[in-house]
Amino acid sequence: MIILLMDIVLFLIGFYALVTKRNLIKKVIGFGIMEYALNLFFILVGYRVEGQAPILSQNNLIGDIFVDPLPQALVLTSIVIGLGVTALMVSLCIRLYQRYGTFDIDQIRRLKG
Amino acid sequence: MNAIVVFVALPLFAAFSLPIIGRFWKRGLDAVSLLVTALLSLCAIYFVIFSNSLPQVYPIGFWPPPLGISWLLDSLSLFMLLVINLITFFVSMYSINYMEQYTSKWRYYTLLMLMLAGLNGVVLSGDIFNLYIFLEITAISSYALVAFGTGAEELEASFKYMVLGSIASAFILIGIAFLYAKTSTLNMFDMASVLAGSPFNSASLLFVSALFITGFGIKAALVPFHAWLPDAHPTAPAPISAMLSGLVIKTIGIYALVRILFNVFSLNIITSEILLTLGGISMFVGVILAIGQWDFKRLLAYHSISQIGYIICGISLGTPLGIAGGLFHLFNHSVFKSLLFLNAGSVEYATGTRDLKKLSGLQESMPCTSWTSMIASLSISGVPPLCGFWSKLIIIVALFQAGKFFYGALAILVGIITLASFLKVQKYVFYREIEKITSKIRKIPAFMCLAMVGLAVLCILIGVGFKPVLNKLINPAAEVLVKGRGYFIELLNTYGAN
Amino acid sequence: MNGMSLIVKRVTRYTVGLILLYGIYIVFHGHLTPGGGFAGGVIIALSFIHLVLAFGIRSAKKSIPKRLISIGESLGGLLFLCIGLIGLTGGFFFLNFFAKKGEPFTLLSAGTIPLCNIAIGLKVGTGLFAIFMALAVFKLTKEEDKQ
Amino acid sequence: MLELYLVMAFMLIGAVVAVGLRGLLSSVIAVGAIGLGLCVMFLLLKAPDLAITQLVVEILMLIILIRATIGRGVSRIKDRSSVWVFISFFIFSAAFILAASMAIKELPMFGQELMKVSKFYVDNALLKTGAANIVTSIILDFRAYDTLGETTVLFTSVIGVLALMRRKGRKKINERDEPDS
Repeated sequence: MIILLMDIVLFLIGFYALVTKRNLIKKVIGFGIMEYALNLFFILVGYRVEGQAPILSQNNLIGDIFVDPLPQALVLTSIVIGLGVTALMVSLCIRLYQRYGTFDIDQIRRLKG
Repeated sequence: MNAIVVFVALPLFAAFSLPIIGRFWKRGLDAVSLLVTALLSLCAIYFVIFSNSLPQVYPIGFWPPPLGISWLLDSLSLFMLLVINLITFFVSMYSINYMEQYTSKWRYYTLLMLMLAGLNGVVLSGDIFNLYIFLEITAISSYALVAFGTGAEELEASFKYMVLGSIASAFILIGIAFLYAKTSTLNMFDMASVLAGSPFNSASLLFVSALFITGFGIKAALVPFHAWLPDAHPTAPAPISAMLSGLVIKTIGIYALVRILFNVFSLNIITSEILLTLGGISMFVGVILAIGQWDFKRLLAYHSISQIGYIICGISLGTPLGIAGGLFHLFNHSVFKSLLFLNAGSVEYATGTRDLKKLSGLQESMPCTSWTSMIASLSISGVPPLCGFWSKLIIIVALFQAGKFFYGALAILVGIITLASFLKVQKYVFYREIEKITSKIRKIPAFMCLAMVGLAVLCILIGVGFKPVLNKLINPAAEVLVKGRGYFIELLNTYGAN
Repeated sequence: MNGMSLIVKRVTRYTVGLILLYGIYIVFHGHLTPGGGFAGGVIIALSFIHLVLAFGIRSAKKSIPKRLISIGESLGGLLFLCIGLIGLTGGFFFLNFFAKKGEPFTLLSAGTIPLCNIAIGLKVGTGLFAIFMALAVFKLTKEEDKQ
Repeated sequence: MLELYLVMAFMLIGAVVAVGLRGLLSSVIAVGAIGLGLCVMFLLLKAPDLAITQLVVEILMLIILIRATIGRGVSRIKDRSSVWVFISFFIFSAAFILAASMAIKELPMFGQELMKVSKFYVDNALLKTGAANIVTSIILDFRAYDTLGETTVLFTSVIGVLALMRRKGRKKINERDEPDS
């Protein structure tokens, strides 16, 4: 319970950086922190006390308690999506820097409203 | 039944092979993408005409619903598939000539095909996490396509879109995490049957609904969350503006939201009221902001917000008539708003500007664009024989029938303002004659004309033959939403593992 | 960027092969041990990035054919999609179509899963390397513009 | 359990540092620290697959971010020190945490997952797919279609990055296309 709330606080820190920071790279960092918090949330949800890692071997066969493997599969996908979005974001930042010579969002505002 | 695979596999196949084809055979790019989209729209039409045993559930990898991912083909998803593939066909035809203005066309076509695959995947998916993944494919390809010209404004608009889009995705994903924690399943049918046991006003369900409304609301650009749309839609290349306004905000915004809220959560009084309010605000604010615009495409973008408001107002009523009106308007709006964006693209292609004050008297020099844009403008403002009229009429009647007189009156008022706004556009672009600028006007190539004429014909056809369209397409789709959660539970019992 | 010092270059010659081998190992043993196509693919990409960082972008551009990278990426995607489509012959999309799954806990088991891992590893490795090269090379051209 | 809280606290501190620091390079490195903390967290929560993936992805991210920052953004950018932004964000986050905690109360207790669908995976994965790693058997057999989507996402972002990094975006209509770099 407490640890889930701590994870949500981590999510909100990332959200804060993404929304309020003026520096483009800081926004990317905020997005990264949000992704971490989301991935962790899935895994925390799937955790079972005394559970084992969901990998079988000859001396660890069916019948023991395992942690939930499904959220792990989802998070694997989610990490990849986060990586893809971040790479695209960084490349946009580099292009914007090349056009405007700064990472400051306030100096980049050309479009109104 | 295996034929459904085509809707996702064919565009993906094209997307993966276009980078290779593009190296050896430049003109082949146009041919391949046109062929793929044409085939897909033929498939969609075939399914609409000959499908008699809907709904169908297709278990991928032969794992029945709660275990694996399953595709769901019912009247609603079939309807969305038809809209998506038809519009993409025309957009792809238009791109053949229009995208000659940009470098490296093969990347454009690859991203377009990926976007198409994403849209089809969202519509077909019966699994909530899978829906999220395909939503991300669509979103990422649209971020890249908005910035395709790599000019300063395009990059800025794309960055803004990207920041808001990733916030939306994060909210949706955290909603999915909460749902998984609560139900321990990802399949939407199974989820509906688990959630049937808990009351609709339990804190977790309300929280998840709020997250989904915010997340999908940003994707659909409902008004408090609309900040990205007026930048992103106008700065993109014209065919992409048409895709974004015509399809993307509807599929990954409205369709996904409505599918989850109606069929998984089953609509309740709270979400219905919230959606109705958001729809009303979007309808009004969008059109008010559109009045003051002098940029052709920006004006159209604000009108998109307003028309999205109409659709949400209709659907959120939850009555069969309201939902049918909303879905019908969704179809019509896809057709005429794509057409309008293509018109704006042609005007920009021919004259090099989209400032309404600088344009004048193009009626003689661009007859094709002028006539098709006339038809589209009349449609969007709801002039009787054309398609926009019928759907707006149905929505307004449904609003009055449900006792929402304020929203009904608002819808009529917004319709009138829309008409005025488009009269302004027609007058400034095509019929005002202050000085002839014919010397610099570039001729519109054949494929662009063909695409615009095709969409205009579609506009008229839907308007004239609205009765069969309603009976064959819209009403069965609306029925799916009216049945609510019970429909998914029934599907689980029919196709489920045990 | 002209690459790093002689010591780094020399050490890189020995380590890069090991890293590449480790990535390939992770890809091939994805169905038995932790890891899999994605993690292995990233490691493969990292081994090439290691090479580029040590020897500099200019010499890397000469020795690594860029055309091969993007073709490899497309091929990885096509391979994975085709594995899904071959499942159709058994009646369903993405059917694990081998009737005999093989002896568990050995390399050749689990039907299509190792094949999928290889496809994903190929795709991820080439794709991420392409991203890195695009970002790094762009910086170089920009500096050239300035001069 | 205590170690979970400790690593979590480390990650929170890292996040505050990363967001709060002025210099770009130092906050990028702080993000790397959070990522490694997350990797340890995955190990503690019995997800070795994710730990490996997170580790290598983190390294790649750091390389990309450092390449993006180095030599750029030398001039410090001051943030809007508006009190209103801070207060409104504070209210928003208080409301969010309150709602989330009410929602979390209705979920199963931490560590007591329901395992409604996953029970089938755990019991039958080896039998039905032959893979010893259950996570792999899920991503490549039970939910292989998800993985197709995942690779497509990566493909999309690769093509997107390549498209954004073109030297020239627009051209004249009859001009020759630049050769693919």
